[in-house]
Amino acid sequence: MLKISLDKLDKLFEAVSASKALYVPTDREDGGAEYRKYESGMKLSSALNTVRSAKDFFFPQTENLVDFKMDGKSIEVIDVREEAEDFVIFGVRACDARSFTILDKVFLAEPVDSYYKNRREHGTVVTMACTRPAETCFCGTFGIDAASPEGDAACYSDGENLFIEAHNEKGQKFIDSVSSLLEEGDTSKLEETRSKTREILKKLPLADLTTDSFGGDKLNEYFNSDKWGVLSESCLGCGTCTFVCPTCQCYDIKDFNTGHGIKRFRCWDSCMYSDFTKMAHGNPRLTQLERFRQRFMHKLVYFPANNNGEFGCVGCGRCLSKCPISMNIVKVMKALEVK
Amino acid sequence: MQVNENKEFQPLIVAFCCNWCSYAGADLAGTNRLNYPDNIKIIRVPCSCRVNPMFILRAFQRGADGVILCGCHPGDCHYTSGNYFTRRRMTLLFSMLDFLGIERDRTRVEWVSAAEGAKFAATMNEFTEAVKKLGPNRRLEDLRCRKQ
Amino acid sequence: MNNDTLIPYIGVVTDIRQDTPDVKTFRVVSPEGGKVFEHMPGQCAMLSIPGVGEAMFSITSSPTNKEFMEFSIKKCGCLTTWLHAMDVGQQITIRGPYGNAFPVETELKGKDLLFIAGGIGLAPLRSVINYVRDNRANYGDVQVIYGSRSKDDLVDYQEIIDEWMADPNIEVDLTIDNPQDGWDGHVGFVPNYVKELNPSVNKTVLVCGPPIMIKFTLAGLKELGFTETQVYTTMELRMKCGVGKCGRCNIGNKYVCKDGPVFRFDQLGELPDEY
Amino acid sequence: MQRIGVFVCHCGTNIAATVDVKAVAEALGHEPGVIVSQDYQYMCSESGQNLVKNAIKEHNLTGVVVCSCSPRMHENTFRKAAASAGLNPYLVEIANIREQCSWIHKDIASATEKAIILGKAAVAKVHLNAPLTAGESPVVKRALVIGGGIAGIQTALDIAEAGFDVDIVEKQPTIGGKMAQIDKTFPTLDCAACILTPKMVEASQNEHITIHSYSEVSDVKGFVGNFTVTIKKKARFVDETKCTGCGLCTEKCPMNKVPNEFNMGFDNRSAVYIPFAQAVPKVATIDPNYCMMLKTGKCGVCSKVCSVGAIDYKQEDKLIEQKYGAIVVATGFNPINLDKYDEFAYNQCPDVVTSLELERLMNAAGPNGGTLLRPSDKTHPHKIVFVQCVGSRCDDSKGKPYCSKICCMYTAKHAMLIREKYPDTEVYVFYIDVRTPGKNFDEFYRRAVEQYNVHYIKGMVGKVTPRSDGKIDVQASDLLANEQLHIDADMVVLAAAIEPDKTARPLATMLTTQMDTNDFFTEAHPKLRPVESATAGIFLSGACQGPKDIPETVAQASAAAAKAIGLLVKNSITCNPCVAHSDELMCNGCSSCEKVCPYGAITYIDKEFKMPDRTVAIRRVASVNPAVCQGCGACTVACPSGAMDLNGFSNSQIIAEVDAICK
Amino acid sequence: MQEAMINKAKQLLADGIVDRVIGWKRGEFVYDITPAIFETAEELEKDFVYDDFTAANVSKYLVKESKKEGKILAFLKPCDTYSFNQLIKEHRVVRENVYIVGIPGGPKLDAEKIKEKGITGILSVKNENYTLKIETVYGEETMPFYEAVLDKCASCKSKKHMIYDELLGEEGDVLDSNRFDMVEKLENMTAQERYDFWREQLSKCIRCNACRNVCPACTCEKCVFDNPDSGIENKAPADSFEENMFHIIRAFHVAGRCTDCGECSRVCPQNIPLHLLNRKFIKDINTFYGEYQAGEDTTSRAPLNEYKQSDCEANIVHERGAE
Repeated sequence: MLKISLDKLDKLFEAVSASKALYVPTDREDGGAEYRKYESGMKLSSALNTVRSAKDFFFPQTENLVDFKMDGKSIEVIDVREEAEDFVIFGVRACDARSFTILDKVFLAEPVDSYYKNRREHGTVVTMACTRPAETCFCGTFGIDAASPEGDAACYSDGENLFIEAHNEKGQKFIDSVSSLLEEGDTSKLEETRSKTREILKKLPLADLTTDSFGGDKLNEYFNSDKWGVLSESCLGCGTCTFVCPTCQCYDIKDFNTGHGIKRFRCWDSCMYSDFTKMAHGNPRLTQLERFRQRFMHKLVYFPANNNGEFGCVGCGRCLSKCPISMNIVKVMKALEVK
Repeated sequence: MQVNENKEFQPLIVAFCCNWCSYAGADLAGTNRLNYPDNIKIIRVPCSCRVNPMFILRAFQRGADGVILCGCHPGDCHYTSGNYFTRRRMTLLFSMLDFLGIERDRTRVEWVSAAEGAKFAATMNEFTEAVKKLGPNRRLEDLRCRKQ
Repeated sequence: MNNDTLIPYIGVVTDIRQDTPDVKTFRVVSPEGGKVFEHMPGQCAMLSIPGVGEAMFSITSSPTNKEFMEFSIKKCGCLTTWLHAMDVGQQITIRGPYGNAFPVETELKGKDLLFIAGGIGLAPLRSVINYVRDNRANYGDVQVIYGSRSKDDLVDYQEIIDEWMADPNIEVDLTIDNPQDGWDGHVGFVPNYVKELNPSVNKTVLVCGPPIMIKFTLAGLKELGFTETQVYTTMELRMKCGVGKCGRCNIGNKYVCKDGPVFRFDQLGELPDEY
Repeated sequence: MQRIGVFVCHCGTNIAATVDVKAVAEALGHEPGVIVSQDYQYMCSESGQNLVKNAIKEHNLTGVVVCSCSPRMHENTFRKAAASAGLNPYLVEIANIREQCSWIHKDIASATEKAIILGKAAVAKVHLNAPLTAGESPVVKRALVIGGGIAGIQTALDIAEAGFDVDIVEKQPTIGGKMAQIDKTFPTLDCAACILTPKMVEASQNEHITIHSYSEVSDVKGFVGNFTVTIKKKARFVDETKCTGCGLCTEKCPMNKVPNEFNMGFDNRSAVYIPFAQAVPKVATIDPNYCMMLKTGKCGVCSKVCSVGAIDYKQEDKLIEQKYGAIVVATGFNPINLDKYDEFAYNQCPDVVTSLELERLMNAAGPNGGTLLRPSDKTHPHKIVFVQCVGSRCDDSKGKPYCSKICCMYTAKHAMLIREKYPDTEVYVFYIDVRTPGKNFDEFYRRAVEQYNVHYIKGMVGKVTPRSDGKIDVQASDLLANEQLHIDADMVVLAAAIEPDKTARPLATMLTTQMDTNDFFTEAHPKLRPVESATAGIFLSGACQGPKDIPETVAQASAAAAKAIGLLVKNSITCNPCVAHSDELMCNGCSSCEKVCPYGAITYIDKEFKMPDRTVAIRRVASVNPAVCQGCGACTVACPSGAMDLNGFSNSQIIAEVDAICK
Repeated sequence: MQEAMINKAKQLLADGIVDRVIGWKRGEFVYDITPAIFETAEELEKDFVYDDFTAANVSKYLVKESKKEGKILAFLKPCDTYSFNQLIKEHRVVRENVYIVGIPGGPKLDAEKIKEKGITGILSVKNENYTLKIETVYGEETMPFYEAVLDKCASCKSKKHMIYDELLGEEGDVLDSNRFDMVEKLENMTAQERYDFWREQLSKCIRCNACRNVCPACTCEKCVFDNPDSGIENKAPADSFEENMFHIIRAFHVAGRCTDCGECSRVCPQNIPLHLLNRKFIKDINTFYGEYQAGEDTTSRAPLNEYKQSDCEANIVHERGAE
């Protein structure tokens, strides 16, 4: 496999960022990590993952869809779409990498979402295998191997060198573009690291969690479960879980009057919000119970029902550490589970 | 906000005036033909205490460079106590804006009675000058609303 | 870049008809004339006034109408109030068609049809009824049972009188909730009227109206011997995208905007009771 | 979607000279929802109003914007016009392009641009205007007049004449006020008492008038048409219903060395007293500060001599609560305190007196029976110096900035009367200006100068020094002759400035009416509504509004009465519909709004709500009494949830204006 | 303490004094503790937890819970009692339906702070003489207790309970806290520095509304930011202005009502120091209008709902220091 010494990583970044935008996870002053556009001198974060997921790159929190100009009785529609520029996201973890295939199932299904597709086509996802998974990780539950991430190209570190391999043409192109910096390397130490990581993964507290009792055919078992009341009673109805979630993709479309035109934009929305399904004459999800249920039913039942058994969760663990009241999908799964 | 390369910066200033004192003071300034800059655009409110901080922020969002609030002198409120509440609210709001690094000279409260047409005009002249010196409001604007 | 379904077309309102005190029917064409797009009976479109709002409305005109589309809209919120205040010539934005349609070319073909509507619920069925009238040979008996609060609340009353009731090939039964001067027709609620009329159980039923009416009508039909597989209805939930992506109009794993709005009752029965 | 009409007024050239009105009409015509946009010479004229009315009918308008003068001027005019054309009057908005645009700007281009922006703001606002219906509130057919001087008496008589009950509250034991103390009136020189006392008697005898003498207003609640006033009847220790006013008690009272305030302290009265012979009500009052019985429990002479047993030492202050539809303030004036005027030796020398004191000294019912004698030695003064503007037209903090208006004329009157009665007395008047605008006023003044040879000297009196020989040295400058004068006067009369009565300020607070910095009540409009206060249902009569002479006072008193009658004849009044209202669904019941409401218009009720999960919950929610709310909007900002909003000035309306201005 | 609380709760349930108990429920890990309602002794035995990680303020739940039938037992830390008092003042809770047991408060621990040290795979955390012994899948780690204390506890204002029916443990005192230090530090910066600081912080906001939804002062039936009719409704930080608007207005709405419980900053997934905005208002109110701490009592008027004729003029802000 091709490799580059870890201490030459900045050379790699320099080379990539010279021709296109490169985003790498970096540490913030307050401790959290976030993706930033690479600039010289920037250090790769040592954190396991970023606070916000990587979904922003393809499905940003807000984006302008279309502009309108109103004049008297007439309306002018202005298509504001522009061809995106090529970019590379480096260091995406296995869980987030899988989230893109989940988002693809939504946005690339007919009718294709051109906004998403545009970014997706121009973005190259370079993943990074995990070596120090956290207690909140449960990607294994969804069949994700943290030591072998998906993505256009994947990177693995053995502590000294970074190994890189392409998974598809886009990834190969990326490798080709920096090939001068890479050399063929010995992967024996890497294999050792990876098997160590896999050992750790097995020891994680959530390693035993399985999806066996969930899936598209479990609608009736779970929808009417009496557990929802207790599970949802402390839910604040905020959108933290949905906004840090790499697979949550619900959105709202709103108009903003700038004073000299209307901007129609879409923004992330949360099924946890009370007005998510509110209509002029009623709301099918009246209390937090229904809204809470919707989120987990969607990930564990509805999504697999519509997508050949694929779950709407990748086990990244963000909601586990960020929920203000520490209620999360793991607790829900464990409580509901009918073995 | 209007910027023209050849012209000096002309700030947009929103003035909230209470109906009983300051709006009447503004009328008196007009009756007496006391000039003040056309940068000032007045919005009539029944009492200065009607002005919600959200109106002020909204004005800044939409491109105002300064916001001034005028009401009856303390003790002379048509509604007895409205301007006392205004005073507390605005003191705290302005202090907060200052805390966030928004130039504090973009905001002001002045008490102008119905008889103080001259004071109204002078205040507006002075405030316009002060805002002019600060230049366009950049720290609390909404880029979406900026004129192309 | 290809057109995206989220970017709407312009529609021009060329005619506005006051149907009832709170329902108006709007005729919409493209600025160049003609229909903005083709649709099948039961499908919907997203209408919007930029800056005011966007919402899903059933297309009430029949696809057989080649000149224009019509929407019967009840005034109930911000957008609809705005639409009701429009003048002819106003442009709106329109995108669609969205959702499935009544299976007029498949399951319904050759069947005896019974349409049951209450109030504004006639709007989605009108499209089917006129489609069926225009392709009369393809269908068996056609019966329409339509009721409203009062005579004034009957949507498209003029068309019902002038065209449907004049059409010897369909049977139209009207009812209103309470007696009223100038009304010598039937008085009573739709579900009861259906039972009174005792339609043949061979018919395939298309029902639309307020939830409570649908509920009782369905129960009545079952009493008469109808099965759920014979009855179709159309649903309405809050929608934003119209294409099953924004994530809010789902009933279980079905999206009303994409998998609906037309459902057969046996299909609905498999879904959670969350609508 | 709204159908809005825009009407741009030229106001002759007042607007059209600096604002391109055609361009304004043209620009506003392109605003969303604007169906018609026109300009006209004078929109407020009848034909202008007809233009508006016709457009409303023709175009079926749902909103009207008039770009014209200040809404304080013609908002009502156009609202009425709209109403007569069938449009709800509150769907009219005014863009002030005269006072706040054309009159203050010179550049046509920029003034026009600003006028367009102001017009756009009004259009944006009117989009969100809701038709408002003014509520009705019943009118209590009874008026309260606060103050029983000539102003109060005249107002009360006029209101009573119209057939309405009216109460007079007078803090003194008798009505009559300052006029009762005056000797003669200018410019006719007829006797004040002769013209006042019949009115006092008339007031006391009028079946519609109730006089609460020796009483004060202690609380006012409510609003126009429906005030609830608490009147404190101070204990006078005499049963008014029994006392015949025979005066025996006043004669027998052993405590008879009480300075007589009616005669400005020049003589004495007893502790039980009737202020003056013609007092109304003619009832004795015991002065608790001097009465031995009340102070020590020993005496009781008056009680013994009273044949009708009217004396009641146990009497206490009594609170009366009464409802009124209208309140007229007639609290009058007082001469200012001259303690600070050391240069005039007012406190050092008894022969330096104020004009009002001079009135008593010259009055036939006064301390000297009408003979003018020096207070110090009861000798006849031969040289009298009048000093004008003592405390009036002062820039310093000692005095008042305004002209007291009556001094010039009463001084001329005094000078003339003295010269008439005592031709051997020389009279000097030092003045800054002599102001005589009034019917027969200047003729009167000229008679004093020409016919009575009063020495009018334009100049300031610098210092008044009492001399050991009893004379008073008056140092003054003659500005016309440009020389310093020394006059050895026998008496000096100071024309003290007049100021509102001290009770006016707390009263204004109770009434929630406005006052100016000098404590004069502020009229609703200085030109057009001079006898109304800005607070509905409160009217102003007499000198409480500003310095006035008697005819002016009486005129204003009658005018105030007419306004009050205009209110009282209505069975109900339409309330200002621009009041706060609370959206119960959003209200938290937190009480913030209640705390900032100056009118107590907000109360809380526990209301049942159907919760989203179909349960019923009882929630505490705010409820605004629209008749009490005055529409200040303090509550709307105190409310964190935005449940509280203000009709006519709603959050969304103001935001729309902000947006339009910043567009 | 946990034992004593469980016993107290069991006893009160058994005596029929309360019908329910609101407390905290054990999670998957040592730190992911969820506020929960317990109805039986068994539930309490099984899941009730009170330890160094039970930081959540349960007062806000009482808005809803106290309106239900029956009485609920609430264990309130000193800081929580301020919040509860303020809710009483604003008529948001039914006092009679709540049985309050005052319990000793923090300092509580912040799992994020442990993770910041690079400690991951946490299996257990033990406090041994103010040194945390942390067992992880990667071996045992240690760190000083105080370095893992929640920010809100590090600047604790009071260990005294403002309201309770019963007290477990010793009553503490109102502390002479250093809570305004950071506010002061910011005040002493230049306007540009302050602007840069807040822009950096607020630009992280993802408008998840966690700060608002957890805030015991934000109990509006409908928040203005959720109300399309309010004119300022917004769902996402579409422009930097929207974050400013949201956080300024939110801070203003709770000004004079905020009890400084620090929950807003604790729950912020982006670690924005939102409590500084609230503290700025508290500090200003103290300076301009006299010391006032919301939640100390249930009767005093909030500073923004009263006035003095002698209040300072708004230009005091402009006269303060140089830009």
